[in-house]
Amino acid sequence: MSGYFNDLFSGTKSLAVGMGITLKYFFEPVVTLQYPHETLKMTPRFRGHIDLVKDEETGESKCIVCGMCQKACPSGCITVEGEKKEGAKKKTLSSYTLDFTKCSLCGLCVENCKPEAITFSKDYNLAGPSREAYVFDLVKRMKERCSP
Amino acid sequence: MGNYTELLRLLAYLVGIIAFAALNAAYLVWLERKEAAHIQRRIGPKEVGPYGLLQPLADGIKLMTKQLIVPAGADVILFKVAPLLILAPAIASFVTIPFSETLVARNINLGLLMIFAFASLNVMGVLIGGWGSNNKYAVISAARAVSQNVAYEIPMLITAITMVMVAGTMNLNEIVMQQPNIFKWYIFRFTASPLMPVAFLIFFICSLAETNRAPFDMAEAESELVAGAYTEYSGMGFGVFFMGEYANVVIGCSLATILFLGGWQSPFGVPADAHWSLFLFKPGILWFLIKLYLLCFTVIWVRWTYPRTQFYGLLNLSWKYLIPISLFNLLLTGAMLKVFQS
Amino acid sequence: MNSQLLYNSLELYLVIGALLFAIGFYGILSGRTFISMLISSELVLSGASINFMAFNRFLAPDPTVGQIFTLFIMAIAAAEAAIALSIIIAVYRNYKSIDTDEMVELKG
Amino acid sequence: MSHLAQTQTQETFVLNLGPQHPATHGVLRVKLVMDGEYIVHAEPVLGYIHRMHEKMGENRTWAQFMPNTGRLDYLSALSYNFGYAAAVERAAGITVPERAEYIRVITTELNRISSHLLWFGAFVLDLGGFTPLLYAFDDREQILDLLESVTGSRLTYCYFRFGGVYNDIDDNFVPGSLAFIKRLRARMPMYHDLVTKNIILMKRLIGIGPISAEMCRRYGATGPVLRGSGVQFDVRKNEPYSVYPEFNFDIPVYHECDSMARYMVRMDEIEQSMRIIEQACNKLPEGPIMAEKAPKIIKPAPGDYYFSVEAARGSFGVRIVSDGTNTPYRLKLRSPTFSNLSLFAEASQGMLLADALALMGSLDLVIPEIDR
Amino acid sequence: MISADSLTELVFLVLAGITVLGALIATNAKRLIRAVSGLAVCLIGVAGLYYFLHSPFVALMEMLIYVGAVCVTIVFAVMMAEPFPERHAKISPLSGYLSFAVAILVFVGVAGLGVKTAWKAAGSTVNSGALIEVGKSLLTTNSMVFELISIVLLLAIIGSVALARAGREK
Repeated sequence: MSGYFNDLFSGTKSLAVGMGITLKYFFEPVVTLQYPHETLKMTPRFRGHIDLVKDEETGESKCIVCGMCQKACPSGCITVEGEKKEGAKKKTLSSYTLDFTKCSLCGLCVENCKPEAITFSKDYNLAGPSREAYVFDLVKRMKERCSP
Repeated sequence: MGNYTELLRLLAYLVGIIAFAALNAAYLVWLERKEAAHIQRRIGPKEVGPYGLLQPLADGIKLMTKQLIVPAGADVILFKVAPLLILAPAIASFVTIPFSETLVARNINLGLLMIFAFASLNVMGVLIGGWGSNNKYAVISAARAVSQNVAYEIPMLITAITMVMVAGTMNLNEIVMQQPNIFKWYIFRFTASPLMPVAFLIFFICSLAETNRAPFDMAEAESELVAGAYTEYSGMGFGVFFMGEYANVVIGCSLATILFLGGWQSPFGVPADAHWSLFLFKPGILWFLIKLYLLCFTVIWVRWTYPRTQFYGLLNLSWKYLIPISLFNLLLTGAMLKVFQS
Repeated sequence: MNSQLLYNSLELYLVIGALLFAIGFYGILSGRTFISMLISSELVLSGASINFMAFNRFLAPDPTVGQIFTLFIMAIAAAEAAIALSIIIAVYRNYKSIDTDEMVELKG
Repeated sequence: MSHLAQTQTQETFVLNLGPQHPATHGVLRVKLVMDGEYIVHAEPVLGYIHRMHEKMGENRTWAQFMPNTGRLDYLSALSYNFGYAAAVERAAGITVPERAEYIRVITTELNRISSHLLWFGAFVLDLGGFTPLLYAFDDREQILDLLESVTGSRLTYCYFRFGGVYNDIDDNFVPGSLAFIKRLRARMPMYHDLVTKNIILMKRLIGIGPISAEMCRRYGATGPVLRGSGVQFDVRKNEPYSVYPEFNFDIPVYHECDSMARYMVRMDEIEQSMRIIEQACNKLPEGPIMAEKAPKIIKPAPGDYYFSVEAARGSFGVRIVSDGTNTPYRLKLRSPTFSNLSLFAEASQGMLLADALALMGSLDLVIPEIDR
Repeated sequence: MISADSLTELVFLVLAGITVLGALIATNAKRLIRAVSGLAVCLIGVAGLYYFLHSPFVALMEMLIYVGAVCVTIVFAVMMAEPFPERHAKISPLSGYLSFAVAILVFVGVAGLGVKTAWKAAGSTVNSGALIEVGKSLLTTNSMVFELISIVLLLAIIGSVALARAGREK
């Protein structure tokens, strides 16, 4: 019999405590970010999709078309093409395509890039109307980014 | 001519009641979302209108424009009638609820009984809807709803009978008249029974269970039965179910207000010569709505605090705690009334 | 009191009562399953109740006796339904059928 | 009404729980044979998100498989990174510098806490309480912020490399972790008041869903499920790896074998992980974060290697068979929840539907990990 | 023009119609669930008739007990025991006609008796529908029956629990 009342009172008390906690939080300020109106700044190491880095001296990409990123990529989403201009010693980059639909944002390409020609973009609001919108031409993106 | 005014009066009340029920359903959803959000430290609806106040409108338009899907193998007539079976009795119950001294559609002598009689139709709605939609989750949900309602109708009715014994009438307006100020509210009427607050609690718990509200929402337990009896309903079929649910919550809270919290009476009482404070004390509807919505707030608050009960826990609570205590209270009240009033 | 009105004529109530009774009777005779027979018997009881209430309203000197009788009929009907249904379910568990004609064994 | 056709011969019907169902947390389908609300027989049906991770491993270089490991159990991805990296390191004979090991331990334990917090919320959600989920998310968010600042990602970290970690922790990380632990320590009593001590929850968990130690042994269940059955087994203690032996922490064990025991094990593990992080943060040595002798292209000597770590859900084992080339010959992943789920069929027999779902919640299933 | 009387008349006729219609559905529906729904409709109609007979209390009790309890119990039983797939309630034509004829006969007999008899109205005793009188009568004149009914209900509860348990254990 004492167990019965004990159950009753401890149970009621536990319920009341719960109500108290939620009421306390009811009056506390909200912690959420009002997303479309406010946005977060991404941390410096944020791994978005990749972008080409511009060489400040030449105004061109730092890429030496070694193809290491292409080889390192587990999903095969990078296609690098270069051409050897006449008179030049090294190949220069002609196109750098990222198929973002396959990319898993692992960062192995950036890690394997010797000349640090690629970096992570800070874009995270990626939305597009079609699959094709996710095949990025990174050379074009680099040019757009640099010409304000 | 008297006939016509009577007819018009009836019509006006009918329209008023339906509008009240619909508005309540819409804005209780808003309140529920807002309150849940703030309990969880979010903001909740805020885009449509100031503070998201037009959100229910947007929701309503969305529900109305959605296609009504009748699942294959369903019993079409029963499937379509079921939502109405939940809403119609609730609206009918509003007829006898006194919003203020004069604002009551039909001041029926058996008002309390009438509400219980109509509330008992509710189960039929869930049952038929669940059975008619040819879905196993819905059938399980219907079975749960019935056992739950049967189990909780008993303590609820016993408590209601206790209140009728104390009040000596089933006319809701007269019950309110007997509680002119806060000390005479039945919840604090210790001369009738020292267990009155407990009786209020029991009544409140039972009305939660009767209206399938959390933590007793086992009939629509979303993590177990998807949406229970409402699984197959889309668009306005679901909307009407929803309106009925909220209308029932309002009825339950109104009844608790009337039986225990003095209905439309001001907690301070109305002094006989209080002209200056007419606005503060007199408008009964204001007090009624304040009490009503405070109870609704509590209902929602409870929902967002507790996990769902399990079936045996529910029946245990009813049979081991609520029924014995309410029976004891009935006996005690009877004895106390005999001692103090004769 | 306007006795010309339909709802004030005893005969109409009696006819409705008789109709319910007859429909229920037909249902009991033609019903195939226990449950449909139970439903029909509820109709029969309702028909009888209407008669009681009508007589109570129009003829009886004591205004309560008919009402009380109807209340008793309700209580009996509820008890009957509970018992009948538990029998049905028990039978169903044993024989997996609620069809009356298949209950040959029960004829014993 | 053909769905109840079986009633003619049997009083049972088949209820299809999933593949889309709010309680299965992913695309798991459970075929339940029910008698009313009682479960007569349960049969988990897998494979709805099978992605052939093991086969993918055989077609990639050792390093390229690393991102996949984070996608097995996306809630505690670092444990899986850890298991795979350590297995390959064992095969290739690479020793990891101490600082890197410490960083691994800190991040993994943070990840374990975040996983348990999410489980806590989801479990209470299964039981019908919505609010604790968002409180838990609030705390979990702090961990994700910390981990994001270090690894650059919030869920699929892919942070470990053979021989160390991808990059060093930033200056804010250690104070941030300690501050977070302080915050969570203050929040834990709230969780216990709101949820653990709640009478409704206690009634739903105590004595429900018993799983005996013997049953765990038969199915190979590990982790909190096993520890909730009274067996003191934790890979971190029983087969110590990395720098775990240097820390002072307990293994919570409960002998009740019910859902409440599993719940309590996880709640206590959060406390223990906090202890480990505290100690590791205080003892964090300076030094390199990558092994200097780590080869650029990994080619482990031919052989058969196994390594297991304690992930948030149990013992995660990686078995690799190398033929000396730059791709694995065979890669076998032993995922803990697969065993934990296997036992659901037997454990749920004769239970009520709602209780079975509480049991399922207490097993802490992550479906992609089961399907691999 | 509508008068209040004719409106009431209309409501009455609708209720009577509902009653009969519900009864017909209850006996003729092919599916049991519809039969029960028909019964519920019929009983709501009956409750309305009671209201017209100046007994709102009995009318409300009718709804509370019959619709809210008896019908729900029957639906519950249907859910547990209905044969699936439902077989049509086939009935041999002969016995169908026979029961129909018998039912007609019963109706004609009873209704004829009701209409033909010159009922002697007890003029002054119009039922006031007062609840107090019903209560008093229950505790004085009819107290014996009141006690008996409680025993019947108790027995019914015990009996049905016993029956249901026995079935379960098998």
